[in-house]
Amino acid sequence: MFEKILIANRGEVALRIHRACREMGIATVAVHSTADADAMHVRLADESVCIGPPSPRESYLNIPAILSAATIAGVDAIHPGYGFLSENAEFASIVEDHGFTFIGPSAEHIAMMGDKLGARARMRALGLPVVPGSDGPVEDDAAALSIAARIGYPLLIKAAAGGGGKGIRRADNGDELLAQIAMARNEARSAFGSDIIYFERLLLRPRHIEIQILADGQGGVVYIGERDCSLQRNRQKLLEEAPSPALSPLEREELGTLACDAMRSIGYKNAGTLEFLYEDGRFYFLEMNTRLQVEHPVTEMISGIDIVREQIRIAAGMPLDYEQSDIVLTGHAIECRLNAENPVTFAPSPGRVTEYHPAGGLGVRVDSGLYAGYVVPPYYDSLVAKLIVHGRNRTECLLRLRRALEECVIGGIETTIPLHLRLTNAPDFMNGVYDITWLERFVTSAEGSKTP
Amino acid sequence: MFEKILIANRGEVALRIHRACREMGIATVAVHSTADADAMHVRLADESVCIGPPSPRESYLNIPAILSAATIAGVDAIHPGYGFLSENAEFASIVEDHGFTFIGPSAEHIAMMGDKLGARARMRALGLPVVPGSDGPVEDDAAALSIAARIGYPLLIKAAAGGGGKGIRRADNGDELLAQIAMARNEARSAFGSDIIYFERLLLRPRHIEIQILADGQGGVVYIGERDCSLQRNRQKLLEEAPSPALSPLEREELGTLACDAMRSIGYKNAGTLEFLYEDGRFYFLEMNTRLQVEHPVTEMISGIDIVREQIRIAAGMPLDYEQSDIVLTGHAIECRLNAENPVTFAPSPGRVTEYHPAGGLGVRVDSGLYAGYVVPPYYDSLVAKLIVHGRNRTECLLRLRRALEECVIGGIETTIPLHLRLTNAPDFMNGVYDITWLERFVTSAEGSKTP
Amino acid sequence: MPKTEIDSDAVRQLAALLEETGLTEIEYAQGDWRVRVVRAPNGLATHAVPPAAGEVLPAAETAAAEHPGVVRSPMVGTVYLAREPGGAPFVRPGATVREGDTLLLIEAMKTYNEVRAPRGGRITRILVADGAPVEYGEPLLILE
Amino acid sequence: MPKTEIDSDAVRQLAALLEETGLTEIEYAQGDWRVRVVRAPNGLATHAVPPAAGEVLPAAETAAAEHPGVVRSPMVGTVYLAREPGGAPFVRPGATVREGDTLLLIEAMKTYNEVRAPRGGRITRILVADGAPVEYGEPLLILE
Repeated sequence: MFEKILIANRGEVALRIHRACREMGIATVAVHSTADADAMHVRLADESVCIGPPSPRESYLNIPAILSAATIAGVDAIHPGYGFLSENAEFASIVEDHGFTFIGPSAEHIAMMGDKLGARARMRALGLPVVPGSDGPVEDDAAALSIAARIGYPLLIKAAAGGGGKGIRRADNGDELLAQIAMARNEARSAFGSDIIYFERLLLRPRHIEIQILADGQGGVVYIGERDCSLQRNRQKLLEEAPSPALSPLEREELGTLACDAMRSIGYKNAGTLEFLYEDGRFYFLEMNTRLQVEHPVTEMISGIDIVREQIRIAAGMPLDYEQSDIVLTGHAIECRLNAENPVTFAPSPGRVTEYHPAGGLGVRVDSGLYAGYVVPPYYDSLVAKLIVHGRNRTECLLRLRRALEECVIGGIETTIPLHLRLTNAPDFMNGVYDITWLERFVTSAEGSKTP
Repeated sequence: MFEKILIANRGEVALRIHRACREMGIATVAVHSTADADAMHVRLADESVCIGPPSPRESYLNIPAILSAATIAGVDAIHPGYGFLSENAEFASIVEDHGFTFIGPSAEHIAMMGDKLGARARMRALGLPVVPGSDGPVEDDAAALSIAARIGYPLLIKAAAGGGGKGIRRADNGDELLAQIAMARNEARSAFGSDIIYFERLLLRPRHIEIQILADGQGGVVYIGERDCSLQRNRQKLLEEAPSPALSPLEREELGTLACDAMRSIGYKNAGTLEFLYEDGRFYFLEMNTRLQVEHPVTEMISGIDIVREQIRIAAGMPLDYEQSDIVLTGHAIECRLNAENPVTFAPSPGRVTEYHPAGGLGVRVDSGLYAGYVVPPYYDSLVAKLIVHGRNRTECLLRLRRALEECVIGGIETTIPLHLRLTNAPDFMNGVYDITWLERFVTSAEGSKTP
Repeated sequence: MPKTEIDSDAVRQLAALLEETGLTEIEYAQGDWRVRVVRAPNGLATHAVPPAAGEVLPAAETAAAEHPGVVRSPMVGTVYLAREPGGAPFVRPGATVREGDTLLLIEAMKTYNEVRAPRGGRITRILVADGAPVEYGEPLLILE
Repeated sequence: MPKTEIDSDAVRQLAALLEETGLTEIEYAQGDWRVRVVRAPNGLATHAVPPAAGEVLPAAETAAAEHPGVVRSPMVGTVYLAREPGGAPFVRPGATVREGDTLLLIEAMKTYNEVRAPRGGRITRILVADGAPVEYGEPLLILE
């Protein structure tokens, strides 16, 4: 097993990784920008190295600086967390070239899944259902029109090299199509350096459901149920739950088994998430994330499996010490993302945290690097805390969530706590009747935007 | 189900009860002394009533004041928590006489178990093993000597009406016996108003193991495993774990079944704890606590059962909605009592809490009414927080506990955190090799008393 | 009298010093000139928790609570200003009482407890209504 | 009225004394000059968390870090004071340098990066040892 791990990330996930290492008796090295010198994980880590100024490009995305720190500190492995360099194939291979272990999949698998178009074709070939689409790059306008006619409108124009919602445009008919294609290509070219686009049928009211898998690269592959991440705003997830209120045990098993077979056949290694759209009882593979996800705790709460610990064990070459039949999901879990944002306008709200009092008690977990006096820097993601609640069933979980939200105090900055409180009182959410378009409507509704 | 419950207690347990009520949609009324006006549970409760000055006798033990508050607030039921009036039979019956529901057993059962001597005889008759003893009051010195000779030395002289370690004396031979009896009778007379005493064989190296039961008074009785509370100092528990490192599944089932049968036959109703001494593979019934216990969370962590919620459901006349076979214990849990005391001298350390930062993350639960700026009053128990940690096995639990203790910050007052940190590094504790005499030796040892 | 000239620079300088030194208060005097700058510290107790719900004592009366002549409730219960419903109240605002005179009754557990005047004086205000619930220490009336 | 001149150093000195003595308030008067400094005991940010472990920058050098003439490391890496092991160092304390002169090398990822003098001046202190690891922004030497 590793003796020392470098955490190439910041914020709550850096703390999350530190905790897993601590509990495995592994020393930690925190690398940080000048803006994060006072961060909780930097204070708790065994060693810390400042690698650059606040700008992510010069710090958390600065590969030479991170590798120099790794060399100086003499670590065995590097955990990339999520975001930043976590899905950067080049980083993964450079890390390995320098003799460190990258706690994640092979560079090849990162690249494979990074090419959304190729991944879609690949997974389709491996038996996963995909959204009807162009099944490949769309060349000229003539081709575009005929392909679109086959798929049917409305459809989405997507950048092959895209991600994070960039370079995605909608066309409702042939006239719109050509205009939108032009704009999509421009966006894609500037954002990703490639203007290759493809089409996808637009599902109007789907749910976002993702399968969590663990693969040891030695034949051991399991799925740990799904997460329902349909509550999104601008394609940003705000609240996630497991299991999904919409999925049947049979559907879960079918989809999970398909996902595991696909992972086994490509020889995938690490934790991973396969994202699907779900509409009218049918699934459509969207893309795969080859890293830890923000919402992994809900899966941990219902399965008792420490996903970060498993990532580290797998990277150390240890096989999974359980099989699919050993995985038992109990109860229900919900995660609320507490962002440093105005709960109505979603304007960022960095600054000094004057008071911090997390909720406690039975079934409540808080993952956060906040503390009284901490200053939330303006340079990074606005996620400052995750409130995760577990209950024996969804109703108990919802009531506990409301109770916990009422106890949380984060003073000095604005957070999304009031929005989550309104959510827990919204009938649609209480009944689990929502899709990926629901939250957008809710936050603009009187009910969703009224100040509590 | 009740609509409004009065919480007749203070501190972390009052908050614990408030949380359970909140999650059941039940309104709460906090009654408090003038010293607790700023307590967390008072702030979170739906209503609060000040019932008297700091002195417990005039506030938390003031039955008329509590009942007046209940009447004024119009509550349906009263939860006594632990300590204070929780095992006061008179209070239980007065509460019921005034038309409120007492969330606990009948006054008869409280009285039955309050009489340690009678309870011991009763349980013995119901098939529970008890410590060899006088099996009844010891009349005169002549009787004392002959009974002692039969039991064998060393033995304990105990007050029939006793509790909390008061009126207990040890005799190693006949000469000591008579002198100690005289003193024990005096103590007992002044402490409990009765000088009736009895003898018990003194076990030299036993473990303290207690069985948690739930009984709905309608025939439904289950045990939820045991807790090992052998780590005691001056008969005060400091750290508890479940399951016990010493118990076998077979022993657990045998003892649990015996306990359930006894409870069923006396028609007990409420949560309850049967305390045993365990030595050389044999159990000896000590006494039964007819209330919620401080250490109940470790049982909740491994069973997923909310014991306070169950108390409330039972008091509302609802039957248990599961059977023994439905109760599955998973993993291991440890609770650390964080007391406002010097970790070496155990001198109380009340005062203003300047910083409060509880541990977070996977498998960590904190039950505490502390917050930054809160003033720990000098009038009450020194327990200010409970850190409860769960892991898939005892080793994982221990490593997580150490990690969590390192994260806890309670500034401005002294706490037992440093002692717990030393405990988690003590080989005997790590190996689970300890008995009720171990902690006393540890805290006086260099290892146990060195400042970290 | 001429308008006071505020030395803003001095105040700004002290404010900056507060920030720099992490102090929460600076009082500065020179001759007859005197200034005091304060910045509330982080994590003040009462901010770190939600405000108390269902407080029994209304804010309006907190002022009266500070009054030196205030007579407080010795117990939790229900206040009665008269011996029987609709009867004449024991005391009215303006009334003069002697030490030991009954001021009002507090009913707790079906027993009526007389609250007597701790000293002679004049009733200037009665702070509770007939039949109102009171908690321990709650201001009942003001006796001057 | 005349503008008051704030004695900032005196305030700083008292603030430091508060810290050193653990006091929460100091009142100090001399003739008609009077100052009072207060630090509220609770909620100081850095106290609410465990101190940073394994800090790379030793406390001794924090003073130097404040020096106006400090030259900081532009990157994480290993410092070399000479071109080759045992060779003559680029600069020594007391040496005078012109803008652009090489002061030392920082090796990162097997490449040697020259740290050049941002301006002409005299080297008064060298704060790092040959072969020592440095983090971004760490003081290397003082150029006056």
